[in-house]
Amino acid sequence: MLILTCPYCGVRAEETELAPGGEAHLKRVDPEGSPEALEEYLFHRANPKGVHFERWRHAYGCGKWFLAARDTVSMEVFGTYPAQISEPPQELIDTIRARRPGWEPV
Amino acid sequence: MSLRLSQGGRLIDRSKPVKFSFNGKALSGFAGDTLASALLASDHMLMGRSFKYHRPRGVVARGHEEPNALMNIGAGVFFEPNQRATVTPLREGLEAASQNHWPSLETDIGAVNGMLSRFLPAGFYYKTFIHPRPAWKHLFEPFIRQSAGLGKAPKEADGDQYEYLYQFCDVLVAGGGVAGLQAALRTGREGKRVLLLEQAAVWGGRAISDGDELDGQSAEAWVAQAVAELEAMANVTLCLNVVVSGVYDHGYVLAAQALPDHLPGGESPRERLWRIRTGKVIAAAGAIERPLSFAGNDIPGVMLAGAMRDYLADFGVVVGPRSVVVTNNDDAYRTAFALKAAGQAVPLIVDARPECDSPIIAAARAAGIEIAFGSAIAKVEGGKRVTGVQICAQNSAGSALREIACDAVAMSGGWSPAVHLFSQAGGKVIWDEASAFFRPDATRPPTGDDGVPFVSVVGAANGYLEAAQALADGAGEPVPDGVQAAIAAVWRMPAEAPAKLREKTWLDFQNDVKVSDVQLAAREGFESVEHAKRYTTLGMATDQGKLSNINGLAVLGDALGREIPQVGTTTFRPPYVPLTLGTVAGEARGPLFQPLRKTPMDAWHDSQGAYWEPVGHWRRPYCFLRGDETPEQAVAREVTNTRQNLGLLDASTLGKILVKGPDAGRFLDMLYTNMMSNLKPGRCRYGLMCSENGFLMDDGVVARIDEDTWLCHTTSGGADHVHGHMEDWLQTEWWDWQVYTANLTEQYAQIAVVGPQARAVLERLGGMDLSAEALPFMAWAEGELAGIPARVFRISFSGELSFEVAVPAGRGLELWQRLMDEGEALGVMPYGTEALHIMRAEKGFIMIGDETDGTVIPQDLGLNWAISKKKTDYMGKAAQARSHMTDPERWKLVGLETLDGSVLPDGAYAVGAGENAVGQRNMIGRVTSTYHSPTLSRGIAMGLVVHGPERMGEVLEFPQISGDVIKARIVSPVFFDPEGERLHG
Amino acid sequence: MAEHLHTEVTALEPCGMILLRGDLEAEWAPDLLSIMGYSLPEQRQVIQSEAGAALWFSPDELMLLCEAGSVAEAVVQMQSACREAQAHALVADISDARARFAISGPGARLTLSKLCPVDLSEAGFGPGHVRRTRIAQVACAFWMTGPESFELICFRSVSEYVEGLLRNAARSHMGLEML
Amino acid sequence: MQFRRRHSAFAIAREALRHHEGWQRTWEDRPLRRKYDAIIVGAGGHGLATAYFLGKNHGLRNVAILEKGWLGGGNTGRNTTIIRSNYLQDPSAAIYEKARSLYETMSQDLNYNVMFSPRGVIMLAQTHHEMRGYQRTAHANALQGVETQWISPQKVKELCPIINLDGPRYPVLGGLWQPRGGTARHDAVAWGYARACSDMGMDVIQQCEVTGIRSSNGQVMGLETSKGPVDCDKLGIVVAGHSGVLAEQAGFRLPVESVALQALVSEPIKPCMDVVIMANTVHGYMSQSDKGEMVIGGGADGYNNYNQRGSFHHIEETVRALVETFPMVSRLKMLRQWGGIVDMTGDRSPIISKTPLGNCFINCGWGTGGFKAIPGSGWAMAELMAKGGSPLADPFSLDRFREGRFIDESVAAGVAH
Repeated sequence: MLILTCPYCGVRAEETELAPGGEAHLKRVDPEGSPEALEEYLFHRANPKGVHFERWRHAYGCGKWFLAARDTVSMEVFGTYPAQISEPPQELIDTIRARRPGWEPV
Repeated sequence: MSLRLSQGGRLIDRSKPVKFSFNGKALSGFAGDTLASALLASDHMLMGRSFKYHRPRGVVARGHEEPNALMNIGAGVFFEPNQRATVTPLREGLEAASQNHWPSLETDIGAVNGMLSRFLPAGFYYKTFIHPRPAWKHLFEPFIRQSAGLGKAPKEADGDQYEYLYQFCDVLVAGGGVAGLQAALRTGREGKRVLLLEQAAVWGGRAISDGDELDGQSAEAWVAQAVAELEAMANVTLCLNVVVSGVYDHGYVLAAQALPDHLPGGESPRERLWRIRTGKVIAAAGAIERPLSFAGNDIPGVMLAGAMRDYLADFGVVVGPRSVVVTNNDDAYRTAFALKAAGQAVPLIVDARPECDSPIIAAARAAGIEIAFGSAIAKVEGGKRVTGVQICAQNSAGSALREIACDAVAMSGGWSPAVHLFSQAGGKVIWDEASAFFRPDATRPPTGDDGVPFVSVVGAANGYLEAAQALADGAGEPVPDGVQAAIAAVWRMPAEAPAKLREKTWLDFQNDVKVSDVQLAAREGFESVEHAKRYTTLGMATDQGKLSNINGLAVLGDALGREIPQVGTTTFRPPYVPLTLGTVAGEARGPLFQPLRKTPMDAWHDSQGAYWEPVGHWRRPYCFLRGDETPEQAVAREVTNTRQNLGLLDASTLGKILVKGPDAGRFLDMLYTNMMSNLKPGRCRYGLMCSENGFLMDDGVVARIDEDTWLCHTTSGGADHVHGHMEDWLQTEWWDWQVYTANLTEQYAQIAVVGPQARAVLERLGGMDLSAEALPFMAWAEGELAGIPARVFRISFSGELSFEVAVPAGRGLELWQRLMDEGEALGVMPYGTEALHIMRAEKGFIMIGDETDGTVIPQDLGLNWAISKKKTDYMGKAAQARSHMTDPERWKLVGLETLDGSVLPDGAYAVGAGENAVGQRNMIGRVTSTYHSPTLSRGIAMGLVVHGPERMGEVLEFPQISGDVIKARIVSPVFFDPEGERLHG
Repeated sequence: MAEHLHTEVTALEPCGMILLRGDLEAEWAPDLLSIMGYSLPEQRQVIQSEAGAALWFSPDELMLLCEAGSVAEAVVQMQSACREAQAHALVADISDARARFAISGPGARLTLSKLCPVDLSEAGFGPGHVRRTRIAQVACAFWMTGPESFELICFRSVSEYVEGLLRNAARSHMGLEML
Repeated sequence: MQFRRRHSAFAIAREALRHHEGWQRTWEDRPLRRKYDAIIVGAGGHGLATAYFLGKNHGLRNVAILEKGWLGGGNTGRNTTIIRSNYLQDPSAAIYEKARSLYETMSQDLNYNVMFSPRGVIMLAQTHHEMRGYQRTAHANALQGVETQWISPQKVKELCPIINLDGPRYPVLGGLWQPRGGTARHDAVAWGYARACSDMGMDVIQQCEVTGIRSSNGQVMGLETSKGPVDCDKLGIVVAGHSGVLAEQAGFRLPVESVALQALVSEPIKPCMDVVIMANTVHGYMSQSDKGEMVIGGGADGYNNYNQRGSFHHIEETVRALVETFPMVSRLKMLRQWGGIVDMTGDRSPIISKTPLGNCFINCGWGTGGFKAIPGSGWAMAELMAKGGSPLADPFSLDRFREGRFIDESVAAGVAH
């Protein structure tokens, strides 16, 4: 039973107040994109044993989507951040590096 | 025999007798008794039958770890199987019955399995019952099922209530023994928010029964003082009768609160599930005593030494008068002292260790108790109760040196720290060679959401078994060395026991797993502890291996020639103690099972014969039954009346989402396949929404409200999903677009007023000009109807003249009632969802969920007209260009008419010639919607057919499950009024 | 047993409710609110003013409560004020979309603690706070209207379910006397 | 096939006379050799079945099955043991029916009693929509050679007397009945296959982790393992939730996400339920094991997870549904809950496919429905590995995602458990 802090309303929300939304920072492919790019966008997912960037919606709260960096094995949450960003913030990257020496963003 | 002594028993109130029954026999105990103590007090040592061999069994333990004394309790709606007698508080009128025997506890036919036990070793069923094939299902399996199982299956719904409770704290202390109390005192004094939970009805754990001395005072006095101090702290909450059941990720803890004062069927809940979120967990769950493995160690009268002490101290109950103590450690000596002090005879302490010394051994010698070091029990004599023991040397094959007549055997194989809570959330345990147990590895604890350890363990659970040690560990102080002599890692007695004895030496009492079974598993290559456990079922009984795990591991290690740490340990899974399913379900039963969404007109519908249909969480009238009508008759009447006169549909469940902002048009152009930005204010347009995978997801009418505002209607089931979908894209992809949305679904009641008389009835209400000129088809207007503020949309899903009127939800019923009143003269009738479906099918309109199933794209449905050619992009456009989506072989929408006018069955498939590569009949199409059309008096259907639109007039074959074939002709999906003339009234 | 934890659950009459979506940090926001007689609440706060309560719902969403009779006019007024200020905002009358309940008495906190995954201790939640969360299986929002009383709102369609939950949870607090 | 020692009642009687001290290892413990014709990574049910059929159907016996932990220790031993083939889409119905039919004779084929119990499976319809969906499935099944029937609520009650037909919310409207579906003893499936593979001369190697995949010119050459390097001509990756990790070693990505799926059992009670019931509207399914435990399937988490725990609220949702559907379970007790890591694909159907790496094949993505497929999956994977193509496997190839050629089972209102 995870607990994640919504960066919009500051609530430490438990999982039942949230809706999971899959991998974060996917790049939408429009009709100009190649079939390979489209397949990648629609189906290929990072599925790491370890640090994962993912989407959550504070569905039973403020309704906002936010992003989280979480370890898929230990469940450690390195941080949550607003969704209006196309890459994880540098600060968070630094935090993860400090906690997981040797880890590099893909 | 077992009996109650004339004095003693700190937990019972001898002034309050309590009547109960066991197997129909009236008995009596005292307030404060458990069922087990009360049964022992009346010489009922035989309490049940084992799982496999139906061996007679008595109580072994004091608490939740009890494997044998499981009872059927209560009757009717309060009946409960498999209740542990050791933790069932005795209450007036309690009805208990023992389990797993026929015809009676004393005489059990199933015991024949025991005589055949030689032919039924672990895993025997994998090796036999193979031939002939049907025999497994018809003969062997029914027999095995009937002889397995424990308690009876309840027959009725539960007569009690349950509920949840959310709690939050900084520190959760699980266990109110000495170490737990100390930990709560320490963290409480630091000002933390502390929650201290104890599974028993009293504080202090074992210390009081054991008569320990703490900080120079009696345990009783120490505990009372600690509890008083904790109760005085505002930041500490203490609660008894709450068992911590599981520790989960991120500091989530489940605990079950029993309410001993609850009366069956009473107003309070029977149990309450606490859902606790805590910063830290301090597990102080104590330790669990292990049995010793010797032949006949399951005969009633053989008990754990600590349990025997507890029954004496807590309830004044003994199995006696002669008890032999058998042990591999110092702790069991206390049982000998306690029994002696109560006037019982202890003819011998059988100590498997070579001669050793410690204060307690010295005290035993001083008290004149005979001790036989280096000795073992070769065999326990007796059947349904112990009559004596044969003593042999531990390092022997079991030849008896002497026989001692006795009534009871108190055994102790040492204690195992209760590491469950630590292990459940991912903590690792480590083997402590000197103490012969697994203890929590403080360097590998479970970590929380911040990556920091959040579970620590204190006291006996942390491997500090002696009271003085627990006291220090709980306080976070350096732990002094113990004064007891070292335990000997004796797992089987005697060491060289031959097969004949090992086959009568139990490891897991309830599941009837013997030493020989584990050895067999090892021999057959089930070397991993998980394999051995699954092969033998060791540790899988209702005590979840609390008594048997370590002994089983040791025997396995022995057989494999490996040390225990190399054999490994199994993972501890929640719950710590079995958890009532009703408690897990909480309040969600009956009317509270799931939310039921009701429209503002719901009560009216209910009073007018609504035949309900669940639609998502909504309930909607499928039809309105009049008199003796069947639903089919009602639906036909509703369709006919709507087409001929006037029908009303409660359309309030349709989603209504307001989309506003400078970029709203652009946004909707991305969301819908067709163009919405060029819709004119005051006008409506039907739109399709696809997923990024190209599949049709939702549809509905979009109305443009003003320059920068649109109102999007969605399907009833789709409102929340579509709103979430919009917010998703706005927040996470196009966050710089200036658009706000609001889900106004529940703000409005919406009524479809349908039929040739639709305009007439609205005009009677008065207030708005709804003439064809003022409100043409696919336009909307705002105003007042019957004095109610309203928006009127002139749209039609039935092909009839039709208006959808939206008013504030609070006035929906008023409008509905007015329409019924004014419409009476015009032939008004309400109609339900099925009439709606039929009328749309007669017109060839698709329905999301019928014509679509998550694999259908708009192009399949002939909806290309609703896909903008001008737009370079919309959700799903890229996906719709993939090869499988543009394949001309995709099945396309057509109408289907049976040749004989009958109704095609739901879901029927059309077949082509031959079979596919895996031998299945080739299918060339399927029915998506099928109805009897009251309007056309024949069956009509829509379907998807390969090359369908190019095959008009062809006849397809639809085989039935019965094998019969129905023939249907491909026709246009528009069955009725193809010119669309009726729209205009 | 636990009589001292008595809890009263009351279904309340409808009142006016206005949804405001817009950039609450924009200049026009406090002005608009003050014209209407409201103050701008901070994150997760409710502020009671002469016109009624203003509840913070999200960084770009407020709910304003008012008398049932004055909501229509207030909405029109706010919409035109937004237009004048050229503010990108959405104002809607949502008075009919929700049901309201009062939960009061010494057991009020406990009652909600059985249904909502929220720390309802005095340290965790107090007057002036508003919390959007779930109550059992549906969405809700609540805030305190007095030292021992809460107001809770939920969607209209599930009001019977929520009322059932509240009455059920308020029935008996046996065994919770120590909390 | 020939077994070193046949199991039978006679064999047990013989051994009983010598206190069962004459039994031998179920599968041999052999060292890893340098080179194999084929290596299967993953000794779960699917991996072992693949090896078994490579040997039995295609004569390939120089085969090793490598297992990081202990065989059958993943999802094979963590599921609710339901076997059914009443799927809607042709490719699914084909492979699951193949599997079901192989289960029928598995005990005899393997000379190991896997306790296949064809007690029948009912999928309840509790909404009109669900009813239409299952009627569609019944029609499709009739053409696919899968024996199913649409049955009335009364018949449901007859088959399962403990059910509450008149739940106030979702009265039972009927059910899709597959009389020859049922359950089997999950561990025995793995052990039986391991024994048969071992008896064919294959090496079952436990505690052997693959640390790297060697390739040359786009062809697989061999593996690096914790027990040393090994060469192979063909490689089959059959590691369920850990597929992503192996695929990364092989240099390709998969449309797969790993999540925790939970299950629980009650304490054992006397027989009260002779069929398997699945109630998808309320998300609950239940059967009773031969031991008497009520075996209950829970939901899957919506987030990536490798820790085999999962979130408790799924258990609560499932238990609520069951208390509503079978009110008598309320006073039973949950004995044990656990989770498994399941691999979910983009269309929730499995992948049995060639990969971008030559002679490297993958079998994964069974999501919540793997156990019932084991023999069919092994049959198809073995054929694909041996022949380069398989009518059963071909529709489940990786390229379907690029083409948009989904095999979506959720469309029948049923979920793929």
